[in-house]
Amino acid sequence: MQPLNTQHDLENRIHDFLATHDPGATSKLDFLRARFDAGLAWLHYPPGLGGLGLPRDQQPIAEKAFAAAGAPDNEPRRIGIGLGMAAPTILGFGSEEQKQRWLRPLWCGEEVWCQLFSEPGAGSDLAALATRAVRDGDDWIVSGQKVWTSMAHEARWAILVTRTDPDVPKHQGMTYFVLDMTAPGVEVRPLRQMTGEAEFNEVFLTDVRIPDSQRLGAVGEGWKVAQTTLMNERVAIGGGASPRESGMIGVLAQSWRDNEKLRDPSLHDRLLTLWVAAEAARLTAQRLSAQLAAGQPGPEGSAAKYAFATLNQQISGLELELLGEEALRYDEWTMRRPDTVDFVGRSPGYRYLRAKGNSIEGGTSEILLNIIAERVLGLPGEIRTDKDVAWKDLPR
Amino acid sequence: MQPLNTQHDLENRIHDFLATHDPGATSKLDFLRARFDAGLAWLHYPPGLGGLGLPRDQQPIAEKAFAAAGAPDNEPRRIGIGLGMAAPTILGFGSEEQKQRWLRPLWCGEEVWCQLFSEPGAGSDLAALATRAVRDGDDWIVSGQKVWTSMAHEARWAILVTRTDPDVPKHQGMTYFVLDMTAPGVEVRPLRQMTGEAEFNEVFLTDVRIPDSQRLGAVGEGWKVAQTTLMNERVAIGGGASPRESGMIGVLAQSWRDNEKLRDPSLHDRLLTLWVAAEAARLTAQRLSAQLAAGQPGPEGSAAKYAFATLNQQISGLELELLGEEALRYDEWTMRRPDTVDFVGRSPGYRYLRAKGNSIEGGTSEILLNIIAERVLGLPGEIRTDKDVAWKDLPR
Amino acid sequence: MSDELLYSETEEELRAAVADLLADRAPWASVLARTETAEPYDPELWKALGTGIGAAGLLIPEDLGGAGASLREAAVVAEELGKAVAPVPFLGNLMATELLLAARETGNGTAAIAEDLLRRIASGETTAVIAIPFSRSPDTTYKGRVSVTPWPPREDPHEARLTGRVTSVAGAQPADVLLVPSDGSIYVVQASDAQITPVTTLDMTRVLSDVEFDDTPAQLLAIRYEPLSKALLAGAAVLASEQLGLAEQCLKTTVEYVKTRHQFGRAIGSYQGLKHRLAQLWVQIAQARAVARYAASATGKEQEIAVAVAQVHCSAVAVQAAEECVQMHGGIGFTWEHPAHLYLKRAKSASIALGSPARHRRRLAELVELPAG
Amino acid sequence: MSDELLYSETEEELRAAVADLLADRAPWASVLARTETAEPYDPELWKALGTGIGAAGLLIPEDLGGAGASLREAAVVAEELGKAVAPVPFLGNLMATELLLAARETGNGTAAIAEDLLRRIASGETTAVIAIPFSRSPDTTYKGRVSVTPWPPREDPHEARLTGRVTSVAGAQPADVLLVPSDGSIYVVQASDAQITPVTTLDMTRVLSDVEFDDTPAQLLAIRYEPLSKALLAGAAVLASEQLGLAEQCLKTTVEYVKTRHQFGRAIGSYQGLKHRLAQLWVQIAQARAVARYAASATGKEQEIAVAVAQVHCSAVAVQAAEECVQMHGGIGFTWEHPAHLYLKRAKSASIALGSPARHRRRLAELVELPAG
Repeated sequence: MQPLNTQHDLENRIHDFLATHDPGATSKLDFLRARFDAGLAWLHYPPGLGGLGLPRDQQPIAEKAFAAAGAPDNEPRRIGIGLGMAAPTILGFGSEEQKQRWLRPLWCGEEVWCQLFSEPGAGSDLAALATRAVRDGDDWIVSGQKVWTSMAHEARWAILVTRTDPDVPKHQGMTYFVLDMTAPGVEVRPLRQMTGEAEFNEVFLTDVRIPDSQRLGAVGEGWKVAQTTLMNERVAIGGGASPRESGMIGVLAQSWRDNEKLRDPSLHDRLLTLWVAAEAARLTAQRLSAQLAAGQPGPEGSAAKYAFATLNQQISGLELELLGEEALRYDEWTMRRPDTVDFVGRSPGYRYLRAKGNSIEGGTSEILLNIIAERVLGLPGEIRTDKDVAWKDLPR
Repeated sequence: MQPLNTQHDLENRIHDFLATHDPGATSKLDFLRARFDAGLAWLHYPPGLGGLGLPRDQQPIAEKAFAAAGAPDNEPRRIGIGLGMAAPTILGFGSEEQKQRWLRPLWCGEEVWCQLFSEPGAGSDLAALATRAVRDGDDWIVSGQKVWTSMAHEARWAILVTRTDPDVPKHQGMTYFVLDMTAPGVEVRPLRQMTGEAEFNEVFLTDVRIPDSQRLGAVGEGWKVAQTTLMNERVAIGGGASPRESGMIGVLAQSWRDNEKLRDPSLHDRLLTLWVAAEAARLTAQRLSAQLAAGQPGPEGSAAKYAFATLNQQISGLELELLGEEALRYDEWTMRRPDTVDFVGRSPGYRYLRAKGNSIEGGTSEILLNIIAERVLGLPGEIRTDKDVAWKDLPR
Repeated sequence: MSDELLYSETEEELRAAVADLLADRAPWASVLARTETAEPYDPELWKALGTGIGAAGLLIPEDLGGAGASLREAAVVAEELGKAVAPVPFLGNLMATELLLAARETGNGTAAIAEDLLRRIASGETTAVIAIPFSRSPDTTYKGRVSVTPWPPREDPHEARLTGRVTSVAGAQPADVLLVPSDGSIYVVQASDAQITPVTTLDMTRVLSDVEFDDTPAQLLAIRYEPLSKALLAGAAVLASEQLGLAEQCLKTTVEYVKTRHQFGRAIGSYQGLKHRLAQLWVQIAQARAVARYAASATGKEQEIAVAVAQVHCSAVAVQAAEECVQMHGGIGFTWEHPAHLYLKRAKSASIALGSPARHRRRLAELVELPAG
Repeated sequence: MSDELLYSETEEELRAAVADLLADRAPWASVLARTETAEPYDPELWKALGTGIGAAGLLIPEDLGGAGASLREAAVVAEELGKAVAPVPFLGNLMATELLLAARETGNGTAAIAEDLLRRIASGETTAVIAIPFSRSPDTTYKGRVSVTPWPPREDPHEARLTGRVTSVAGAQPADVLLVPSDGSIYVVQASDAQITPVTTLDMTRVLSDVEFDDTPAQLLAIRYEPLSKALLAGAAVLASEQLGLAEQCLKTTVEYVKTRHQFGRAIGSYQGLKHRLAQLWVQIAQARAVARYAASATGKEQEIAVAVAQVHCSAVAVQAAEECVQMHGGIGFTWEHPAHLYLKRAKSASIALGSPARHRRRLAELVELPAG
C-alpha cells in the first residue's frame, strides 16, 4: 500500500474502499468489519488493528467521508466506554493475542464494554479499592462489589481493577483484568438514581473465575494500567465545538423567548449572566479543540468538565425558579433503564436533578479542582498519610 | 456597704454617687477616677479594681444612668484595646501590684494601650512568632518586629508576646509581657494601607529592656495568656443590636432612593439580595445579644465577624458598579492617621478598599471558617506537622 | 424585647414531642417507601401529630377546642417536620385555619360557618386546605379559573355553585374540606364533592393535586379576599421555619458523613475545601434561624417585611444545604436509596412555593421603598 | 476556523517585545512611586512603547506610517499592559485611532484631517484621546454638556467653537489632541487650547481628567456619531484583554506567594480551601482568554455580541482575581507597599469603564433577543 501523505491521499483511499463496499448493499456489521480490516476504523491505531498509524487529527476526514456516503456508523455513544477507555488500555498493555481478540468486535459494536473501577468505599480515592483477586492455578478468583457501572447490563466484557496484595501500600497491590460479564458469579443490579431511573448498575462479584490470560499488564501494576484508562476518559470528556445556545442554556433561553408571561424582570440579569457563562464555556471548549488540533494539548479538559457541571446546575436551578408552578410538577418517577442522558427531552425537574450528577460522575468537581490546583498551578499536595501504609492497615 | 440585690439598689447607688459628684462641677479625669474608686466603672470587676463583682449584664444599667446624668465617658472607642484585651488579661494573670498599677489609668483613659502580637511571619499562625526575649538579670532583652498595631503611636503601654525558648515546640516557648512604649529601643512606624491612610503601625523592638516585674503569667506560658486576650477580642467583635439599614447597606439604599437616575433595573435584584443579607446578619446579631443576655453564649461571634466582612465587601462592590462614573474617582490619597474607620463619611471608593481589610484584620475569614468547622461542627483538624517540632526547626 | 428571637421553654417541649413522634413514626426509609404508593400522605402520622400532639388545632382559640397558640409554636412544629420531610398536610391545614380565623372576624354572617369548621379541625375530625396553586405568593392578585353562580354574591351566608379548575394544590388529597377562593370571594366545598387528581410532583413528600369543580355545591365563607392574603402570609412565615429545619437536618447528616467517610487515608471532613463550605452553610443557617424566628413573631407591616426576608433567605439556605448534602455524599447522595434527594426535592419545591425568592424580593422592594426604576 | 482563538507567532513575538520593555521600564515599584507625582503617565515609557515598538500606530495602515495590524495585535499589547498596570495612554490613543479610521471612511471632506492626524499618531508626534467620560459604554446615546457654534454644523470641513465640560476623561493629561463628541458631531481640539484638570482617581495608574472648553477653537471631524460607537466598541474589546492580562498576573503572583508563605508548618497553598479557589480562578481565566480572543477577532454584529460577552466575563474575572490576590496575601496585600492594591484599583475601575457588566448584559439582551419583560 502507498503511504498517505496528504489529506487527498486519505480521501482517495476511502473513495476506493467505498467503490468496492457499497454501504447500501452490505449488512451493517459486514461493512464495519471491512472498514476495520481496511485500516479505516480508528486511523491512528496500528495497521492490522483497524488503523493506519496516522495522526489523530485525520480522523474527522474519514468520519466526514463515510457519513457523506451514507455509511453506517458503530453507534459511538453506545460503545463509548469500549472506544474511549477499554480500547486504548488494551492497545497499551494487551498482548498481541488480546488485541486481536477484543479490538475488532469492540470497534464494530458487536461487543459492548463496561468499566468496573469504583466501589462503595473507593470513589475519588480509587486506589483504596477492596475487590480481592486471589491466584488459583491458571485462574484468579475474584470477589467484591463495584458500583456506578454504566451499561453493565448490556456489556459482554468489563475492564476491572482488583486488589491482589493487601500487604503492600495501596498503589502497589492492584492488578488489572478483562472480565467476561457472562461468567458465573457476576450479578448486575440496577442502581436507581434520584431522577427515578437507573442509568447505572451495581455489580457483585462472587468467586468469579478469570483466566490469567485476561490479565492486562503485570501483577501489581494495576494502578499504572488504570491511569491509562482514566487519562483517556478525561480526554474524551474534554472539548469539542458546539453551536451557540447548545444544551441547557438553549432550553432556558427558548423558554424565556417563548413565554412572555414567565419573563420575571428580576430574573433577567441572572439569565444573562448564565447566558454569558455558557457562551464563555462554549468558546473555551472551542479554543481547546483548536489547541488540540494545533498540537498544543492543555489541561483544560478537567476545567471544561468542572465548568459544564457548574453551569448545568445553575441553569437548571434558575429554570425551575422561572417556571414557578410548572416546576413543582415532575414528568415521571417510574424506574427506567435509559442508555443515554436526555437533558433536553425531559422535564425541567429532571434536568435539575440529573445535573446534580454532573459534579459527581467521572471525577467529582472537588477532585477536578485538586487536579487543576496541583498539576496546573503546581500548588503543593495535601499531606498524605496513606502512601506508605499497607492497604490493609488504612483507616476506613 | 450594702449588697446590691436588685436593679433598684444599683440605680440608688449611682444616684447617691452622682449626688456627691456633680459631672458639671468636676474635671473629667477626677470624675472618672471617682467613678472607678466607687466600683461603678466595670461592675463585674472585683471591688477595689473599679467594680462590684456584679454580673456582666448589669453594666448597661450603669451606662444608661451615667449618660442620663450627662457624665463624661472614658471614650471607649479610643481605649478599646485596653478595655477589651489588656484589662481582662491583667485581671486574669496579673499580680495584685500589677492590677493596682495599670487598671485604673487604663479605664480612666489616662493611658492608652496597644497590642504587639502579629508579626510579618506570624499572622494567622500567631504561635509561630519570632520576637526574642532573653533573660538578663532582673530584666529581659527583647528584639523583633511586630505589625498591624493600632494606636501604637499614641499608646503608653503594650501587651506583648515573645519567644523565650526556641528549642521547644512553638506553643511552649512563649512568654507574655507588658511593654513600656516609651522605653529605649521601641520604634513606631506608620503602616500605610491601600486606602492611602495609616491606621496601623509597625513596631520595631531593638534590645528593649523589660523588667521581669512586667511579665504576665509564668515564663513559657505566653500562649495560654494570649488565649485569654484573644478570647476577649472575639467576644468584643461579636454581637450588638443595631437598627435596620445600619452601616453600609444604609448608605447604598439611601443612594438608590435619592438618585432616580442611578436606578439600573438590572441591579435591583442584587440590591435587594444584599438588603436581605444585611437584615439577616442584623437579626442574627440581635439574636446573639439576646442569647448572651439569657446566659446562652454561642459561637456565633466568629460567624458574625465573617458575615460582616463578606457583606461589607459585596455591598461596597455593588455601590461602585451602581455609581458608574462617580466610582472612577476617589476622595483623597493623602497619607493620614485616623483613630477610627469612617465607612460612612468617606467616598464609595474608600468603602470598597477599606472593606477589603475586614476579612483580614482580627482573624482572617479563612481562620474564622476553620474555627466554625472545627469547634462548632466538630470536623477533624488538619494534619499538623508543627506541634511537636522545636520552633527553631519549623519550615518558614 | 429581642427574646422573641429565642425559643421559649414551652416551645422546646413542643419540639421534643414532635421530634419523638417523627423519630418513631417517620424514619426517612418509610417516608421514601410511601412516595410510590397511592397514599403519599400518612394519615396515621397526621392523626398522631394533629390530634395526639394537637398540631392541627395549634392556632385555634381554646374556646373552640384548640391550643390557642401562635405562629411561633407552629413554626417550631414546622422545623421538626422539615427535618423529617414528613408527609402530613400540616402547612395546608394551618393556612386554612388562618383563613378561617380571619374570616371569623370579618363578620358578614358567616362567622358561624368558620367557627364550626375551626371546632372540627381542632377535634381532628376535619382537615382543611385552601384550593390555590402552591406557587402563589401572599401578595398575588389571584384570580383563578373557577366561576361562581350566583354572581355577584350576596353578603349573607348562602349556597352557590362552582365550576372550574385549580391546579397544583398542596395537601388536597387528604383534606375533607376545601376553601376555594374564586372571583374575589371565598367558598367552602366538601372535598368529596370535587374531583381531586394527584399529579406527579417534584417534591414526592408533599404531593400536589389538580382540583376540578363542575357545578359543585359550595357555601360562602368570605365576601372578600383579605383572609386569603393573611393566610398565605402566615403560611409563608411557617414555611421559612420548615426550610430552616430541613437545612439543619441536611447539615447535620452531611457533617456526620464527612466525619466518617475516608478517602486518601483521611476523613473527607478534614479537607479545608469541604470544611469552609460547611462552615459557610452553618453561618447561613444561624442567620436563617434568626430571620425565621422573627417572621414567626412580627405583626402588621413588620410581618410582611419579616416574611419576605425570611422567604428569600430561608429558601436559598434550604436549597444550598440540600445541594451540599447531595454533593458531599458523592455517589451515594445521588441514589434513590439515600434520603438526600428527598431533601433536595422538598427544598427546591419549597423555594418556589408561596412565591419564589425573586417574587419576595420584589414585594420587599415595595415595602421598604426601594423601587426598581 | 477557530484558530482565531489562539495566538499567532507574530502575536507572541509582539508580546515578548512589550513584556521585555515593561519588565525593564515599568516594575511595579516605580509604577507605584509615579502615582503620587505630578506626572502619573510615563512619557518615556509611552515613547518606547508607542514609537519604539510601534504600539501607537498599530492599527494605522502602512501607507499612513502605521503597522497595519488589527485589534488582535492590539489586544496582545493590552494583555501585557494589564499585567504591569502600566501608566501609558495606549487604550485612549487606540480608541482615538479607531475613531479617526472610521471618520476617514465617512467621506464628508474631513478625511484629510483624519489622515493627517493618523500620520502624526503613527510617527509618535501626536497622542490623541476621545474626550468622553471613561464610564460610557459603546451603546450609550451620548449627549454630553459641550455646546457648539455654529449650530447646526455644515457638512464640509470648517472651524467651530466649543464651550462646556467633559468629566472623567482617561488619558487626557498626556494627550496632544482631543477628539470631542458634542451635540451629535465630532470635533478636533488641540489639547493646549482646552483646560485639562487631573482628578483624584480610584485607579491611580490611569488618571482621569476633567476637560473644560470655553469658546475653544475646534475643527469638524465627523458630522455624525457612528465613528464614536465604533471606537468605543474597539476599546471595550481591547480592554477585555487588558483585564485578562491583569487577572493572569494576579493569579501568578498569588500562586507564587501561597507556595512560599508558611503558616502552621505548611505552605498555605497546600490547604484545600485556597487551592479550590485558585483552581476556580484559573478556570475563569482560561475562559476569559477564549472570550477576549474572540472579542478581538469578531466583526459586524458578531463583534457586538462578542464584546458584550467579553466585557461581562473579563470584568468579573479581573475583579475576582485582584480581590483574591489581596485576600490570599493577608495583611501584606492590604498595604500600600505591595502591588496588590494597584491591581485591585485597576480591575474595579476597568469593570466600570466603557460600560459596567450590567450595562453590557442589557445590551446583550437586545442583541440575542432575550428581552427583559
